[in-house]
Amino acid sequence: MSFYKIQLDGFEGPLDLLLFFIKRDELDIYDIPISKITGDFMEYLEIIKDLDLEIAGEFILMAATLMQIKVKMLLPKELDDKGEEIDPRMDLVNALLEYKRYKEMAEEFMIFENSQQNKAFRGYFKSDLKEHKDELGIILKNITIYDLMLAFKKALENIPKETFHEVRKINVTIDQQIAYISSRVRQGKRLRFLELVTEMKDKIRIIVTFIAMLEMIRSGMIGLRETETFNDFEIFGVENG
Amino acid sequence: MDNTYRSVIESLIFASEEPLPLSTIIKAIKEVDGSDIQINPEDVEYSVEHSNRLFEENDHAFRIIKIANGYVFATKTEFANYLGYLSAEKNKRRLSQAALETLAIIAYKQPITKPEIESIRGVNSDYMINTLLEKKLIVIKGRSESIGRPLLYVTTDEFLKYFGLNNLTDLPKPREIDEIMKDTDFLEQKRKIMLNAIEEEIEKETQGDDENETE
Amino acid sequence: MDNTYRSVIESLIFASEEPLPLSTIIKAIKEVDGSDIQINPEDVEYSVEHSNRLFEENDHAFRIIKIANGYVFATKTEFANYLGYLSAEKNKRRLSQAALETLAIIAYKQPITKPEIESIRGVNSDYMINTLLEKKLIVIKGRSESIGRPLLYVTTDEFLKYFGLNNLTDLPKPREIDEIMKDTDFLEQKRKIMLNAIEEEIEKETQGDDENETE
Repeated sequence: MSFYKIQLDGFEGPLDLLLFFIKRDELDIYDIPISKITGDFMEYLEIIKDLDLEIAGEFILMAATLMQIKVKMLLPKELDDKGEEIDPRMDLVNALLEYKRYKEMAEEFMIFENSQQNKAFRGYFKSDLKEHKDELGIILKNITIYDLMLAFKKALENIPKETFHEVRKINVTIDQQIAYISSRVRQGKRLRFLELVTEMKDKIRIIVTFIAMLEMIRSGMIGLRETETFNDFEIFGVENG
Repeated sequence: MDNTYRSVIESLIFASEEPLPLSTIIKAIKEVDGSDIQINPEDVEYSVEHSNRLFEENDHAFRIIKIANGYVFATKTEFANYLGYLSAEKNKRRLSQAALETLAIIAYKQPITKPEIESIRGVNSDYMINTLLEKKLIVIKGRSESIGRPLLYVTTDEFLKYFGLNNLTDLPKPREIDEIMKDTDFLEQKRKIMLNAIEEEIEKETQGDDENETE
Repeated sequence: MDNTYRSVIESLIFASEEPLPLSTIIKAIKEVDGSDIQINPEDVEYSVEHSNRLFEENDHAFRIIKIANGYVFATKTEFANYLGYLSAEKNKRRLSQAALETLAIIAYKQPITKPEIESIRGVNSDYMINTLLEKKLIVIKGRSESIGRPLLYVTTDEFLKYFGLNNLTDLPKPREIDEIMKDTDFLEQKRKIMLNAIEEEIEKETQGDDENETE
C-alpha cells in the first residue's frame, strides 16, 4: 500500500493519471491498449466528477480524447503524406512523453532545491554598511510587473465603493441538463452532441452537459452512435430507460 | 569541547539574522547532538578566538566580533572605502508601496489627472507624483479638458524599459490580472481533495487485490 | 594583480547581500584606486579560488560560491541540521511537485505563454503561475505574437539563486523524447537514487555522531 502512496505523491492532472496507469500495468507507451486505459480512466472520472466540476473538466476533456481515439482505432486508418497509416494514439503518446520529460526535470530541480536549502547565506549585514536614508535615492529594485499589477488591483479594490464588479453566477446543474437532454431526445430528431453544445456559451455549461450525458449513458437512459464526423456522435433515447 | 565544533559555531554565527547569543549557540549544538554533550561558554569563546586567529593569519577580510546581544561577523574597517561603493547602491531605497500604487494607477489609466488619481487612492498624492516625476517614470503630457484644466500624466519610455515592455499594450490587462490572481487557493484545495480521493480509491483497490489473493 | 586585492575582493563579496557580479567587483576597486589599476576578470577568479583554498585548509564553515551570475558566501551543506535550529520553519518551505513541474517547463521553454504551459501539463495553471510570480521565480516579459497576444513568462535571477545555479546554461539537459521511451522506469530510478542519497546522508550523520564520540 505504501508503494502506491509514494507513487501518487505529487500526482497532478489527467496526463499524470495516464502515466500512472501505464506504469502500474507496465504498458508499452507506444502501444497503449486504448480500450483498457479508457475504462480505467472512466472509473476514476466517476470519483472525480462528484467532487468538483471545474477540475473534472480537465479530466473530462481527456476522457473525450480517449473515447475519440477509441473510435478512430476501429475505423480505417488515415494515411499521412507518405501513404503510411497514422496511429490515432500518436498525439496522445507525444503529449505523454513531453509531459513526462518535464516531470523528470522537476525531480532534478528538487535535488538542486534540496542541496541549496542545506546551504545558508550570511544573515546579518548591519555590521558592515552604514545606512543613511536618502530620499532621492529611490530606485525600482526588485519590482516586477507582477508587483505593479498587484498594486493596481489593490488600488481598485480600495476605491470608495462606487464601482461594482458584476458577478455572474452560472446556474446549471447536472439534473437540469439531464432533463434538457431528455427533452431534446424526446423531440425525436437526430440529436448530435456538437449541435447540442454549440448553442452553449459557457464552458462550464458544456462540461456539465457532458457529465449529464455520461450519467444518462450509465443509467441506460440514452445511447451513443458514431457519426460520419469523427469528433461527433449521435445521442438517441433508450425506451423505458 | 571537541575542536570540530569550531566550524559549527562559525556556521551558526554566519547564518544568524540577529547577533547570536552565546547561550543560543550552546542550545543549538545540544539540540542536535544531545544534551549530554559537554560544551560550556568558555569553549565557545575559545573557539571564536581560534577562528579569529586563523582569519588574521590568512589575511581574511572579516572577523567575528561581540556586540551587545551576541556574536556577529563584520568586515574589517580598513575596507570601508571599497564597501562605500556597495553602500551607495544599497541606500537607494525601494519604491514605496504608495509610490508603486500611484505608478500602477497612472500606467493603467493614462493619461490621467491628479484629481482622478486621488479619487482612486483616496489620499493626497502630490508627493508621490513628484517622486515619480523626479525618477522620470512619469511625465506631464498636456492638460485635460475638464474644469480647471488639470495636468495629465503618462508613463515614460524609462518606465517601459524597466519593466521590459515594448509598448503600453504589453502591460497585462485587468482581465489577465484577474485570471492569474483569481481565488485559486480554493481551486487548489479542491484539487487536493480530489487527488486524495483517487489515492484512497487506488489503495482500496489494491487492498482488494491482496485480499483476493489470500482467499 | 597585487595579491593584496584578495582580501578587498573578499570584503566586497562578504558585505554584499546579493550575489555580486564580477564586473561590480572590478568597478568598485577602480572607483577607489583609480581606473588605471590593472585588474581583470581572471585576477578576480584566481583570487576567489585562493580564498576558497584557505577556507578549505583551515576548516572554515563557508565558501565563496558562484550563483545567479555573481559571487556569494554560503555555508557548506554539512551544517544544515545545526542551522535548522535557528530557523526551523524557514528551512521547510519547499516548492510543491506541481510548482516544480510548471517551473521546469518555463525554465526550458522560456519565453513561454500560459496556453503553452497548460497544453504540456494538461491542467489549468493559473494558480501555479501566480505562486511562481509571487515568489519572484518567474516574471512577465512582454507578449507573444500569437493569436490573442498572450503574456510571456521567463525565469529570474531569484530562480537561479533558489536552485544554486550560476546561469541558465547550468540547467541539466532534458532527455530527448526517444530516450525517455527507451527506459520508462527512468523516473523510478531517479527517485530511488534520491532516496538512497537521503538514506546515506542520514547514515553518515549517525556515523558522524559515532565518530565524534570515539574521537
